[in-house]
Amino acid sequence: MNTFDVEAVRRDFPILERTFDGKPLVYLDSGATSQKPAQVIEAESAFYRLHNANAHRGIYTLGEEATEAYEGARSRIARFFGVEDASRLVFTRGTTESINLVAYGWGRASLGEGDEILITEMEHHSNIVPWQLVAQATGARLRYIGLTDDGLLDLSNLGELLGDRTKILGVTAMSNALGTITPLKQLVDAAHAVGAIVVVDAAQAAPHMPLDMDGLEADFLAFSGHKMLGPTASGGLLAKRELLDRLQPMFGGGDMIREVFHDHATWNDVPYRFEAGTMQVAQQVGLAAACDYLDALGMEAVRAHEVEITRYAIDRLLEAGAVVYGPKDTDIRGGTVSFWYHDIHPHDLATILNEEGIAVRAGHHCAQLVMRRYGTPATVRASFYVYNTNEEVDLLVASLARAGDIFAS
Amino acid sequence: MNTFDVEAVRRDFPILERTFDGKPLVYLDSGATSQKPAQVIEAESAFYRLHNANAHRGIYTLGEEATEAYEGARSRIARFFGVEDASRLVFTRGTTESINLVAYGWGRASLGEGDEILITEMEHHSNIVPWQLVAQATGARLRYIGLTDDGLLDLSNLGELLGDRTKILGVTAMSNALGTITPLKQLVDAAHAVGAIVVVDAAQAAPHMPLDMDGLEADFLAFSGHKMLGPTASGGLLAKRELLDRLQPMFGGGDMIREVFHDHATWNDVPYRFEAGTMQVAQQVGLAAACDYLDALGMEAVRAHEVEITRYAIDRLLEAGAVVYGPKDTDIRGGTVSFWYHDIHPHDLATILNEEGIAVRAGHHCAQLVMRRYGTPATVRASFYVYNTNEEVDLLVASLARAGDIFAS
Amino acid sequence: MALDDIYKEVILDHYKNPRNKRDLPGAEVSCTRNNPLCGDEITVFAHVDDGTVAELTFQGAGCSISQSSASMMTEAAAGRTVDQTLELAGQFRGMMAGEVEPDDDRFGDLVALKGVVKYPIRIKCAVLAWDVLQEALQDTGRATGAQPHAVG
Amino acid sequence: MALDDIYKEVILDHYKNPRNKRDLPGAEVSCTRNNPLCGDEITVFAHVDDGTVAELTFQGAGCSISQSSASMMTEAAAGRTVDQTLELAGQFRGMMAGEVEPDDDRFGDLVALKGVVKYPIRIKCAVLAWDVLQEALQDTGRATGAQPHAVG
Ligand SMILES: Cc1ncc(COP(=O)(O)O)c(C=O)c1O
Ligand SMILES: Cc1ncc(COP(=O)(O)O)c(C=O)c1O
Repeated sequence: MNTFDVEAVRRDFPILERTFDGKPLVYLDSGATSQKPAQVIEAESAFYRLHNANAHRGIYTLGEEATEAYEGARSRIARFFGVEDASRLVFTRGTTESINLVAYGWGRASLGEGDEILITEMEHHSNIVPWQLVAQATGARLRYIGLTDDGLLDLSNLGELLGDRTKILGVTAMSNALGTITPLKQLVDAAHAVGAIVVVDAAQAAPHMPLDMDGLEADFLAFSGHKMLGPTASGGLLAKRELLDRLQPMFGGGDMIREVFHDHATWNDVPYRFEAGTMQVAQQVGLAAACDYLDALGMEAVRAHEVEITRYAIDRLLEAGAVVYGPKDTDIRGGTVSFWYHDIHPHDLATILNEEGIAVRAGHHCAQLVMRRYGTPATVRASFYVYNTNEEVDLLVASLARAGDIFAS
Repeated sequence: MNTFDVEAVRRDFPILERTFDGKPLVYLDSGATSQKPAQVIEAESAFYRLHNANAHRGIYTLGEEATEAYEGARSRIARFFGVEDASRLVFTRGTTESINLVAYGWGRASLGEGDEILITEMEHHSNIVPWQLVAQATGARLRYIGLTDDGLLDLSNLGELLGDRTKILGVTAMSNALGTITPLKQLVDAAHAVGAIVVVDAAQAAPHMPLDMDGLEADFLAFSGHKMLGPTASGGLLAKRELLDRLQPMFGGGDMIREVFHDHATWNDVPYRFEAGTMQVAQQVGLAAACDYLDALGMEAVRAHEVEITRYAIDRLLEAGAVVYGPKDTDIRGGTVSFWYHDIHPHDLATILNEEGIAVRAGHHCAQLVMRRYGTPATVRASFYVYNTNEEVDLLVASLARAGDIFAS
Repeated sequence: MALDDIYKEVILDHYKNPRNKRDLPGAEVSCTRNNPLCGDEITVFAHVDDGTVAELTFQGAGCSISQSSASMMTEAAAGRTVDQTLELAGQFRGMMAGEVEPDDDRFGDLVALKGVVKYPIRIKCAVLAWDVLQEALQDTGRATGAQPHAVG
Repeated sequence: MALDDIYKEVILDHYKNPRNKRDLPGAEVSCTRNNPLCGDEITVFAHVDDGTVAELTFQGAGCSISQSSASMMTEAAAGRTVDQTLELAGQFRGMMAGEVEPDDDRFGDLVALKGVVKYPIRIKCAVLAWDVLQEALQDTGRATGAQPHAVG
């Protein structure tokens, strides 16, 4: 698609027909979870209606169809990230489970006293708490890359933070609280130079910009299907193949084993040894349909659409007197815009916007370290996706004025 | 419902309209995963079309609807097991994840040298391998309750196996390889008498018979939604409330925390502290619809229907000269019938049955210890559910004869 | 307009001009709690003298609902016995659950919060201060309050 | 009837009367592998002499496809050089992927397994013996074979 036809896109999303007290839904919380196009909803339910069986287990035709659907989804989703070898994709419920898998299967299994894990203050709790637990269990030290006043990673002391002791670098590709796109390639190169592996949190980046797993040379990359038009419970962990061979399984159970004896078991091949028990088969099939949908739009076009709307939103918000967090330059930020309007508490603002049908998030966005860094307990966050329009931004800004009236009175 | 109207039930399952080479699907693999009624498929997709948002996060109306749907599902599903306090239900992807949660959060957190974990040779790998990993990590000893020649638990030496050192008893409520219903209440009482907690694997029992969590006095009970008419990725872990207060979280991440600092975090309330990251919201909503469906049929009626068909199937199979594993008495077994027909290898038999549209499972059913106990690498397994009929059993038995012809030639 | 139900003048007044918002040196009782969803935080301090809440103050940060509720609470509860205060907390909770008809005499300005019932997700904001107070009074032994289950 | 494609007489014959199904004392090369899905298991033993597979036997248990394939393999591969054997393995795999047209001369009875291509899930059964052989020949150092990643 050359020009991005947002009206055509909107027609694919049944939920956008919802109204609240007569006011159409203005959904500006795609950073939390995206809405789903009819194509994805249908792919998941068609699986149940036509091909449902347990994957990898049945010798009968239906079982083969289910296995093909599931493994076909694996190939399709891996390809969305430029990965041809589907065995490099481990299915999980999403980013949080993916990062925990690395934390258990690599972090706990290999770190010890004297080792260091380096993450950033920009991380979502899902890329912080698992490493705190690893540090507590192993004696490794958890360190942080700080933030600049502009909402960027402060790399001025990277040489001091990243060294021979650093075994793992965990970093988000795009901040869910600030919108910041991080200089991943530079960080990956620096980490590899000291022998650390890099775990990329792509929860926010994957839905919104082209990502090339191998171009980045990331070691592990975690993503959530539900944020990229896919069903809840879909998502995965991409990895370099040789690292998966060394990763320890986290869960024991069915399908991840080769043989089970009374006192021990042997593991199945990669990636199956990481997928214990019945997996989210229908949901990964739905996510494959979401990848089809996004690739048909073109991830460059998706990004361009969001850059446009984000530029417009930041300009209008600043005009209206809002304080916008994170970088203002759309070259280095995504469509997640955190702000304060006057001194109206984010909760109050969100409640008032909701009366106009506008759904924004108010809170710490699972990024309390970011909030603390910028001295606020919470922000309002508007986050944009393929179905949002500049008119929706206008509505948002007009409603801010109304909130201002209430609190000025 | 007083009389069980299987034809009415069948009309609710769209997949039963499938044919293979003109032959209607005869689905006899519900032990692996059940088919889904239209009501469940619709509940999940209606959530996406109408109420999709991230639960527990949004201040806006859609977010409240999503939270209500998700927490409403929690209450509904807990009630299916007779549990009124919904906070006793932790959502997971299914039985395997649930058991692993106990293995990590209780087993690894509290066991050590000198402690013992007692399980049975009848367990599914999902209730074996997690405990092997606990034993290896903690130095605890893993012991087994053996099996009798009839496919029952051999409790003759229970007094020797279960003692002060036993900290955890893991036991299935119904065997997926033999059909055996275990004497749970007796085992729970015996375990509690020595101070051990009991982890019940209800993957097979929950779909097929009434289960009363508190009547059983089970400490933890794990189940899978996909086996009880629900979506893939739905399911959970039920527990005594005071045990959840002591269970350690397994995954770190968003929503499971109260506050996050650089070096540590504090936990959210039970059960949220066990639900890190975005959960399978739409799927649990679908599972709630499955509970509605099953309760409308009545679990006593479901069980009675399956007893009838199982009785019929065992009689016909024995007549045909098949060797049936596990107990023959339908009072102490469910509708999962493992057998050998003459000396035709289960794989071959399954392939031949598949030509008639019959879907049975052939293999070790993730129960290699059972297979080894009875000296076979695999069995054919037919497993019945609400939509199966005696006519389907007739078709199965007629097709066996055909397989006999091929291999006799 | 529905918003009038929640953003009443008296609420905004308590929010902008909170009563009894200060530390209370030598308080026998104090407790801090936050709302994990949003980060609203309230600390309550009380002098408890012979079974009576002699003095009650708070500190905190958060939205208009959580902060005005705390401010109103300090006015409504001070001077009551501990038992009376806990009873009032129960009645306030009942009002926020839509189960108890508020009674102007006992509730005073708190009656204004009734409109929040229509905004389910904000109810937690309104009751936060009461949670903290209840915990503080039930648990006079602990000085630093109710942070449960710290890691490590 | 489609089943004729898979349960051909020659397959059933090799299944019921397996060739070279025995241990091979003093074998330079041996390897065991199973199919985790179904538990089929094959062990391959070979005398490798001066780069040639001088003698080839197997042991195992499983379905007609896995066992007949092993039996046919021992006939087809014995006497070839290691390189020729590995090449044959590649061609057999190609046939089972539907990519290589089988050649009667080289394949002998193995041609009969072509019908299994229509039964995707059974293809693993047909290639199991070849997986084991390939692993055994590539990896003459290891005696006990290819059980990967044992726990503990
Ligand atoms: C008795 C039993 N336990 C555990 C499991 C594992 O359940 P799931 O694959 O849904 O995690 C199964 C299903 O295969 C089972 O039958
Ligand atoms: C940057 C980032 N990381 C991790 C997560 C966690 O993703 P999930 O909740 O899908 O596990 C999120 C989403 O909330 C996110 O925005």
